[in-house]
Amino acid sequence: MLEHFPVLIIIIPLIAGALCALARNEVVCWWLTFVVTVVCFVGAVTMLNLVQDGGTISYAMGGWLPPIGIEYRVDLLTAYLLILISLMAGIVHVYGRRLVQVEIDEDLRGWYYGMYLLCFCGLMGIVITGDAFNAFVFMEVSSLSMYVLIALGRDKRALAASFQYLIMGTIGATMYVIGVGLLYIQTGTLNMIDLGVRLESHLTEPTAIAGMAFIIVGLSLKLALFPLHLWLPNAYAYAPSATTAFIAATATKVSIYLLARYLYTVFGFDFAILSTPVPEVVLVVSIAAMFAGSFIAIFQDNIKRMLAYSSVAQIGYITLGFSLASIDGLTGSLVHIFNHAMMKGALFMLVGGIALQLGSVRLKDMAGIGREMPWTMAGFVIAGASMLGVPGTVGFVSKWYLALGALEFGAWWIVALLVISSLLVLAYMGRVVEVAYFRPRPDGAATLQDPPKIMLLMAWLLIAGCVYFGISTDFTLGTARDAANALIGTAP
Amino acid sequence: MKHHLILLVVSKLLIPFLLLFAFYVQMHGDFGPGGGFQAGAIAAAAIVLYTLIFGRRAAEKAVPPRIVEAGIPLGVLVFAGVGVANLLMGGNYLEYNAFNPAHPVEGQHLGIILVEAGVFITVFCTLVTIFNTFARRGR
Amino acid sequence: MEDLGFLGVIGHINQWITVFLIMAGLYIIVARSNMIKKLVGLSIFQTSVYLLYISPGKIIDGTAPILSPEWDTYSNPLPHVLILTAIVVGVATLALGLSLVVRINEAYGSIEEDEIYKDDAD
Amino acid sequence: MTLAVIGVRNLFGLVVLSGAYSFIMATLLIAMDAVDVGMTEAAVGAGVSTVLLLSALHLARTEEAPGKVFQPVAAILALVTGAALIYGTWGLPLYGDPDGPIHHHVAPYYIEQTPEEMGMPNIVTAVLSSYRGYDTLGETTVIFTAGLGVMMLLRGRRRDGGKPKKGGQRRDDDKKDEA
Repeated sequence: MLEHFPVLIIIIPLIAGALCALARNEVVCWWLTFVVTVVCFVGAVTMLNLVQDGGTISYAMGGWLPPIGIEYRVDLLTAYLLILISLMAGIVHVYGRRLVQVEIDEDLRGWYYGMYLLCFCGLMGIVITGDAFNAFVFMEVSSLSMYVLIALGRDKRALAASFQYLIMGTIGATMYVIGVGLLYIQTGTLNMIDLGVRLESHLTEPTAIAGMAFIIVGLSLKLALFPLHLWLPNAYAYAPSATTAFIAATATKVSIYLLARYLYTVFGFDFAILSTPVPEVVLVVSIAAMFAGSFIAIFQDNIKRMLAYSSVAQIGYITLGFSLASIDGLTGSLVHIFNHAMMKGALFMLVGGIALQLGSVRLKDMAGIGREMPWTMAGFVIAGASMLGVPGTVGFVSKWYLALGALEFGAWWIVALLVISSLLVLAYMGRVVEVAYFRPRPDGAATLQDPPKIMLLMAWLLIAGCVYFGISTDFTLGTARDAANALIGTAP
Repeated sequence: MKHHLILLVVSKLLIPFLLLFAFYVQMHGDFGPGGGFQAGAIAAAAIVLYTLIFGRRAAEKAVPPRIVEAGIPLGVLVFAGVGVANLLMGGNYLEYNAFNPAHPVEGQHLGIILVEAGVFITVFCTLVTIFNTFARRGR
Repeated sequence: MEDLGFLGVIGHINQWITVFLIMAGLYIIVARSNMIKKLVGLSIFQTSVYLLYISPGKIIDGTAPILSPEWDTYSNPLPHVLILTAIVVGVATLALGLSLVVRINEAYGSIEEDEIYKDDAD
Repeated sequence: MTLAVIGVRNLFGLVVLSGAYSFIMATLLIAMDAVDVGMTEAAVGAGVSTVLLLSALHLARTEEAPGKVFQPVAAILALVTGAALIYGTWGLPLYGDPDGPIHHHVAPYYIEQTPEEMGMPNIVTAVLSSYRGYDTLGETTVIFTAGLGVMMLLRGRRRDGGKPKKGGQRRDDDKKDEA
């Protein structure tokens, strides 16, 4: 059975999603989803072990060998992301039960979990596939379910946000398909590895370059790289809180993964990074994202929107590492994918708890809640410190490696910019802390409590992760470093 | 819904043939153009036509929405189930040869027919359900 | 209109059509504020991809990829398969987009993006 | 045709035009030997999409609000994309050329092996259901997702005061709405 793991961890959520749609019973669906996420997490960890021991796993779908059929390909980076996605899906799922009961209509809850599973399945499918077109199909599975999950928000603005995301997401996916089409016309294959091999002699031809441009732009739309981020803030802000926590931690990460896959595996490090203007463009855009995102975040009154803009900035950090053309820089990026998912996941989960208890996520309503919701706000402070990059937290680890990469790149000014942008993080995180701890509760306001224990527990699990992986970096940093080595090393 | 005689007669003639044609497209997919998806779309068109002319009540009696709704995940389950069956029979996922290792071609045939049936069920049910949902929202 | 001269002209005509459709579709999506029109633009944008994929698969003197004894040259079947999938994805997106439009219309009483954002700002 | 889509203000006219557009597209696809695709495009683009658009129009307004006729930003964006694509397709083989790379890798395998391995003449079906059957599973899942999504979006309680469809009681605390 072990050799079928790659397909099983995609197919089990898919089948479970269909079963949820049939069952419609909230309790049944909840437990089913819970079991599925646990199974997938265990499967993902097993696969990481297998890959570490025996090298890349290739699974031929339908028994047709790769260029003919569709291939599932698990290497270090893939397993690393599979673990991240299934871990976040499981934690957010356990956390979200109470929120779903509050935010989703009763007769839709079973379907909500079905949708959640489909989204999970789509995201995992994008990561694990070794076929360019198959990635598109699963991208659509995850996107369509995400549009629905977002549109279920109670605020009517969730609908408009979801529509905007649908339009921009579909443009992005279509651009991606155009790019894949151009590469396919040039090479006659859709398998990523085969594409990489066959493109080698065509790389300087216009078709390959245009194909690369379309793929990069399309994926940038999906991953909300700075000027193309317009869909993200509204989608995060108005989606149901449990949805926000899940997609903020996983969705953009998957597109980032795919981008890395194309830049390093298909086009190759030597070409994409060393001999095209891609890194320069990405560098400029990433720095713009870091500053614009953080800067806009400072002026947000809605905390979810603030964190969403902060995500735009953090995505900038991740793509920055791609442009630094060094193993340290890429390691920083990959490690930050994991770290940012934990920090942002924790923050959105805590904000979901605040929304549940306070009934609002506006900063002005949060005055003085620090004393009434001690665990929530303490978690907020720790995760915020991690965003800032305080030593001993995961945020520090990623920034340290990005800085090392920048030094290797020979650019002191990037390090300086990293520090300055961290100050912006201090500004918006500090604002929340200041309001929550140092302003008095308005007179006559009802006393608040921390959200239910299970929600806190799940959020604190991630916060503990933020600290643990900030000190013991074996798993995250080690895997990321090996993956970065493999990406740059195997480049044709 | 008003009852126009011509519409009623023409549609009564047309709808069985549409369904028959859908069935033909489904089964003939191995030889000519067509397959589960196209057949599902055509069959759904027949039901939509029926709904438009005879009204929603009659259509819901002929094609109960509950069953149609259940069909949406069912088709996916059939498709995915074929893959799981292949796994259990010792093949890779969706490796239809595993159905009949002695005669791979037979296995492929069986697999393709089952899979196309799954596609048909999902597509047909989804399209009918989407139409019904839109129609019901209008009330 | 743009396809009248198609059959007689050999060369890059297929790509010109594709490019034109992509530009038109993108223009509609970005320039128009009406949501239904945006969705139609989106499907035009997606249709252009069909041509991009299918047209290079064609071989002059070839026939449809259905085996028969009289022919020995067939067009490339793989793009056909991919585009079948893409069409299905397109219609799924359209259905979902339209149901969002319906909900938006109920919630805001409008399907013009400009008016909706104005409404939100209040 | 497409230009008319940009111009027309009445959405009903728009739907009719897009249906006609799909039929032309289907003809074009069949002219390029893609019979399966052409058939699907005719059934889906002209059939299903039109019905869906009409049912949505039935529930929404049919006139587009007047707006600016020409949007420079959109035009520039479209032109840049078009230019990139022209650049990308410039060096490609001419239309119908049998020497293009896509005819020499992977595709010949399907054409040659299908009779042996599948025993059926329609290669498209063989590739669709078996060689790339997993894509089709994904495609079916996309349809399923869309169907489920439409039901979730349109079956819930109506926010404009309508009755909930099923016995689900209306929630009285709308404290979250403010968020």
